Amino acid sequence: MSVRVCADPDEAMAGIEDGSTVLVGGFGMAGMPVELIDALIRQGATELTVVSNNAGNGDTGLAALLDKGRVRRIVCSFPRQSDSWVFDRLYREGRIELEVVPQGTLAERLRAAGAGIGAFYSPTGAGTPLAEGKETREIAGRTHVLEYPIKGDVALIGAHRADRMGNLVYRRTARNFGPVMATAATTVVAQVHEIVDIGALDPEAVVTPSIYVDRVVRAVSAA
Amino acid sequence: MSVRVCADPDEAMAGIEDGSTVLVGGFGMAGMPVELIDALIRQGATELTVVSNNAGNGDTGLAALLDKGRVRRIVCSFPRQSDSWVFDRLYREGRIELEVVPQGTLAERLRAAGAGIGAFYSPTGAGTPLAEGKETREIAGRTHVLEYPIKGDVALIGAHRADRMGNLVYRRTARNFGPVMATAATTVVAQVHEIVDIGALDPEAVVTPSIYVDRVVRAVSAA
Amino acid sequence: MNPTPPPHPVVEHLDRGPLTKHEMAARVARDIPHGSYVNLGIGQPTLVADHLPDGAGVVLHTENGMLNMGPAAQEGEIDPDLTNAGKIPVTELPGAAYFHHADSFAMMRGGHLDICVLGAFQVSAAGDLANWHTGAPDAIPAVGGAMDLAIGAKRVFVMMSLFTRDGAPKLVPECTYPLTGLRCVDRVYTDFATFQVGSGGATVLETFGISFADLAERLDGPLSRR
Amino acid sequence: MNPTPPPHPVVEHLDRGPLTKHEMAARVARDIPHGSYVNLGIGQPTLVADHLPDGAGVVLHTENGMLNMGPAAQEGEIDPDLTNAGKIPVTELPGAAYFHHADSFAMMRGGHLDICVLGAFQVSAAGDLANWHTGAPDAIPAVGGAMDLAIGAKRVFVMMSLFTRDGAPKLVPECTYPLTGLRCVDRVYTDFATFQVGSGGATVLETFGISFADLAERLDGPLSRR
Repeated sequence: MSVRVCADPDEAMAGIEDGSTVLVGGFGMAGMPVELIDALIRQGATELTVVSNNAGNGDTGLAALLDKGRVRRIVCSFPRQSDSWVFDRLYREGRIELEVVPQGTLAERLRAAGAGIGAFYSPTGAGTPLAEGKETREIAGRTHVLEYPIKGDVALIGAHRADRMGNLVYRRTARNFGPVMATAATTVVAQVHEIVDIGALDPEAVVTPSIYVDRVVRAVSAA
Repeated sequence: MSVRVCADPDEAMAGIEDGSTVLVGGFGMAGMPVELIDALIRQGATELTVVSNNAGNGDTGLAALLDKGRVRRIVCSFPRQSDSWVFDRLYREGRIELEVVPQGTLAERLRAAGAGIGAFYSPTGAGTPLAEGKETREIAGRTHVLEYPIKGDVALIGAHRADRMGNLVYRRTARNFGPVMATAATTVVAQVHEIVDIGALDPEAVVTPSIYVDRVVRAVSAA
Repeated sequence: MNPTPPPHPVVEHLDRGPLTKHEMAARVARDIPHGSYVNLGIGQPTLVADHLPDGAGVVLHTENGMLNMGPAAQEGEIDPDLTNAGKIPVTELPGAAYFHHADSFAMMRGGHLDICVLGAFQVSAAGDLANWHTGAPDAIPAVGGAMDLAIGAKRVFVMMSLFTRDGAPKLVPECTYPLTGLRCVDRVYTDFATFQVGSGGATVLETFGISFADLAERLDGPLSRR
Repeated sequence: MNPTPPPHPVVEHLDRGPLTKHEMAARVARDIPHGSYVNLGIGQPTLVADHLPDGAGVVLHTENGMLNMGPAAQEGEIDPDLTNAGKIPVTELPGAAYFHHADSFAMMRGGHLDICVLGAFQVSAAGDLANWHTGAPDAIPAVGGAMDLAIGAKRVFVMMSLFTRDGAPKLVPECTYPLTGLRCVDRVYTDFATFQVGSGGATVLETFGISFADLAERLDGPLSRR
């Protein structure tokens, strides 16, 4: 269905419910939808499951969402960073659940959700603690681990430009998880630096086609 | 390893062995690497397995390769077309094996080969004759069919432009199977309309990164 | 709990004959909401595009890797690199996007298309679809994207004549032709009637040039009326 | 059949001390063939880039979605949208390409990288790798892309000091730390020696500032010499 161009990030958070699974794009700060996360904090949804590569940095953005006690569970590849003190404290206090997933498996499980793949066998992690309890199968002489999709109720992603249909392009390594998460959630919200007219993006260079995008909002801090 | 810019399509066919599995790009004529197929005919490799969406049209290209008796087996989604008389005759004479694969499953099995996925569960085809004999599993209340990768020894694809590193861009719907097949074969040969200098392609718009491409050749018939 | 509202009666259009192909296409087009992402199958379903009003905001997908496909190319516009899934030259509308085959079918299989319109040999009352193979022993099997389209879209519409040339119904209690997909069809648009199919069986929504009673007589198996 | 050629003797560099970190990086760089596609892990392996000669034609991959990554960004070049996997600002070389995370890890898992250079806590003689978790019960687990890198590249090189600060060997008969990948490492470049590991066990290719005999004494388990 047609994209909604929202006036501000708060409008873009309409209807996000307590208990939702929220996919949050970004790798470090590149592609991190900071203004959407701030709006999600104001919106107030709680008991969230967050799926994101990291578990927040410093005291802002995802870390602030965690600090407010809104996140029950986080699924990520690399929670522990030099400035992940908010997550570290909550985890040590037993106030947040953690599922650690190898980064490529995280990306592929999100892709599977978006691509209608019921499950897939990956060699990543076979024989390691992260495969414990998972079904395995020998394929072509190699042990593979059965992995299931990760589907979001909402995805919050950062992109570079959107057109008024919702087509998205990204910039450099800020692309990272955005295009995959955009396929994997029921409601996809993109924060962009610029909204351009339909026809202004090169159809050969569109990375996320409009079909995946439900709401776009221009970042207030955009240059 | 670095790409080889070949002087002509014949040079690009070096080393293709009898019995190889050859992935052939294109959907109808869009993206069909006609000059590479002609060179493969001249090169003489036989007992081939060909993986391609269709089974040849008219009397040229893939149809000519079939007509010379070089193809033992073909894996495709849609062999029967109004002008697929060469395939039709060979098939009815029992001189070619056919594996029909749903088009999306064909694309996904090629992707799996390129992406190191050992196997995947797809809902496509469940309960139909094309799933007969295949392992199935109920996932989230839906029957899924277990599908295995299709890996090529060689991929022959058509693209629009290559740079001298082997990065590729495509044009419109001629993109089709090219980018997926480029990930799925040991040796990837691309026929392009134009070869440009390194740095001339927009890094945001490269569809097939150079890592996947082994040989490029400018089509003689290129405008 | 409110009581279930009384069902709308089936609408019987008895002042006219069955729908023509173009009328069927227009009928399907009427049920496509504004802003939908839609795939129109090869053959008759392609006609639906001609009946979408300007400003309907419908975005057409073609499984060979494109969104926002435009109408068939006219002379002078033909580009061999730009075709639809039937290999017919088409055009590009502003806001289009191109993608490769794995991404295109991921979009389909992942349930992102709102509606897919397909032709059919047979549809069962439960929504099973048979549209790829007549089952003739000497037929060369060729499935293309039919199975992916059948299971992928949020809603699958079938558009077909209700009877074969020999007069046999194509809406059937159980498909006898090889299946394309199980329990995947939502609506069936035919020349004589529009049906809802699925777990509740076949329900007639409206008829054209035939009464519900006569229709029920010409079809096998139970038939509800809305 | 020709007789097996006599093995090259292990080269013992006894006129010098063990390699410095930069010398280890240079040693790894020497073994990267012209035109290779390479991923350099976070930390020490990053130093290898400084020792690849101009014209080596080596293309660097960063798993956050880029090929042909350039050196670290200098002041004035910093772009928050362009970092490596360690979130350090980097630069772009001509011929670069960007892609999303699923495509980037498909490239790794699919075996398209020629070489990956990783740090390690422990490597076993059979090539098992432990580099993501010390096993300490209060450690917060964090794996990042380590497991994907370990199993994906055509050849996996480990670059590490041979002993912990306490003098315990990090090349071991069996890893005691939680594994990153099974039987995935090909070569181990350390300050004291370069090893081949795998199904044939650990083989010393060269030593630095230590004799083979002394090295064998300081390590547990059998050790072959080339």
